[in-house]
Amino acid sequence: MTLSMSERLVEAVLFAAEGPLTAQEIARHAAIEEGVLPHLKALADHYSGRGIELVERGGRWHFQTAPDLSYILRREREEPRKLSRAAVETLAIIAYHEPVSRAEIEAIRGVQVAKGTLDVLMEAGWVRPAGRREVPGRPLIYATTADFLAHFGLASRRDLPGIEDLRAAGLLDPIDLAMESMEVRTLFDTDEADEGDGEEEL
Amino acid sequence: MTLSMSERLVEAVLFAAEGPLTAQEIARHAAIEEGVLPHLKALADHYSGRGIELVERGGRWHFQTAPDLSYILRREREEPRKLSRAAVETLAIIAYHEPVSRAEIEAIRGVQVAKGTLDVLMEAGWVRPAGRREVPGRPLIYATTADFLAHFGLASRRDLPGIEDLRAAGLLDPIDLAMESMEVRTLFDTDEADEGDGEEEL
Amino acid sequence: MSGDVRAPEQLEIDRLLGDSDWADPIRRKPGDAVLTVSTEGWEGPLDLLLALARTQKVDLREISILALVEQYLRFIEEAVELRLELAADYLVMAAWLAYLKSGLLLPREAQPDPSPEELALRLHLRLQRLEAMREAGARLMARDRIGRDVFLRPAPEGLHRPKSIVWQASLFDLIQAYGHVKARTAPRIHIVARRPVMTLEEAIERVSRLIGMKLDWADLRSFLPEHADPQLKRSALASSFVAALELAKQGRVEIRQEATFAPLYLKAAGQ
Repeated sequence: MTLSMSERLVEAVLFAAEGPLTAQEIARHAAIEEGVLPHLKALADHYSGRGIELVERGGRWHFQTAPDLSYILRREREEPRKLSRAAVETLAIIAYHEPVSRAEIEAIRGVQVAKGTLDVLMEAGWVRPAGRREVPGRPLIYATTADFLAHFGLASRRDLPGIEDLRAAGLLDPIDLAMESMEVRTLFDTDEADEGDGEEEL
Repeated sequence: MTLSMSERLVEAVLFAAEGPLTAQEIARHAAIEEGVLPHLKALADHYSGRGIELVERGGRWHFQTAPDLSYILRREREEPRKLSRAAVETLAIIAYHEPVSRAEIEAIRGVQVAKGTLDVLMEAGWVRPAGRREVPGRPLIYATTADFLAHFGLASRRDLPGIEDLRAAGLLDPIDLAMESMEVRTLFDTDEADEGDGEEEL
Repeated sequence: MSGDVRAPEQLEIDRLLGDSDWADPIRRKPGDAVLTVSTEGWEGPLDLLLALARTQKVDLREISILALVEQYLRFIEEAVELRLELAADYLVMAAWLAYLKSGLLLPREAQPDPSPEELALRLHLRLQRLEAMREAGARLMARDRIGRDVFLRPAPEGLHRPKSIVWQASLFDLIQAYGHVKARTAPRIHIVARRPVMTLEEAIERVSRLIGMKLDWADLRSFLPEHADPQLKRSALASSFVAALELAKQGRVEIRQEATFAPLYLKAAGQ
């Protein structure tokens, strides 16, 4: 297959880049005036089924080795450090509910977010502070990053495993909302704090 | 062109390699029994005239950017430079407490701030002089810029995590204190009151 | 997450419960070494409840809350019998579940507000949500991850940049640096992270000491430390309640209650 000069440039830019690039960044580095999206699509097609593939993750493009070769390539390499169960759950909660405050994460997990959990996720570059919730106390809210999408091979958050099913099942809604939609009479308009009541009755 | 499994593996191994590899090394990494030279030749042919080429130099193989496109690559002196620790700390203090004078930054850091540090931050376009404090000596005061917010992905300075958020994320744990104490530094009379004031403003 | 691979903690539950109602249990032989049951295997009561719910081996949507409550209460009871130190939140959850259970067993017209069905449903929803996120996390970790399944070029040449010098720093670098400055310069205040808790041992010791000084029936609440902060009071109430049950079982105290939810009265046995 013969590539046009623009395609060659796009290919070379992506090859030499230090990280994933947006279409705009590619166009700027390659000094291409026209849109690069057609070139990116042509290249992605061209690489499909090869040892290397061109992928889009969160609006940014990069080359990586084909996933089906992992069993060979993984040998002789160290496994990346394993995340703790708390960190995995916290990351999942942020990804599926973002943006989400610490209190909301805690309400789902039923335990406090341990010091160091958010720290680890932010240091990995997967989670970032994403502003504050405009409610009393203005709690900080967290969201995932483009690096998170790249690392886990997600083109966008819509690709999060099972997110559509979870949404349809109402499992991403706060409990109060779920209770209302079930048309159960809610006498206490408070949240989880309800549970505390029981023990006073002893 | 459809690649065989062996060709795909050779391609992926070369792509993910830390440096040029001999045919023997490639065969070992790709777990291929037969000779890999035919595969290397086929791949080199395939890449000829593309944005990337596969070349042999002294018996070792590697991918490189096509020579006619090498102008897109970074020249040596353009290495992106990491901000020094002193500069990151100074920038953080300005962001959290702005507008602040140099003396105030030093009081908060507990360490002297070199003139060059502020120059670097201004050169990067993240910090600007923001007038003078109307106190004796009329010291220059500094604030962050719109570029600063853009670079760090912040909608406003109010989106910076507060002290409580930092504590909860484990970022106030004095983990690195042992390391810090080994650093030679000039200790100033730290006026704790300064810090308090600054925080209130956030 | 699902399937038949049984986590060590689940085997522990089976061993602990020793009952065929839930799952093929591993029966404890008499004279077995001391059981290693602790709540450390779980991240709080909700986590333990979810592990127990799984032993019902049905879809989480179909679990019996009443059975789950009984499982939990038995677990706590066993742990207490083994004189294990239980964190206060486990006892608080036990107290709440005991309340829920009594509500669920009450005739319909006598049910308090909010209705026990509503409370049970809330618990159910919480468990579903935790389970959903746990599964989502597992599926996320199983994806083709960079550095584990797919690989990037380790040392790319880097691209020519429009500006001659580009300074690099991330938001994390920035807030971490600020954290360092604050940790370095802030006055050192060491806060003991442990919440004020009255352990079961302390409660047993306290209740059995005080019971000897009371001549007549005394409210359980009169055994609590008077000037304790609210957090410790909550813990002390829960622990003292369990301590009272334990002492009653040993025949050292008698317990009396006029009506459901009425105050609990204690008296030294045989007085």
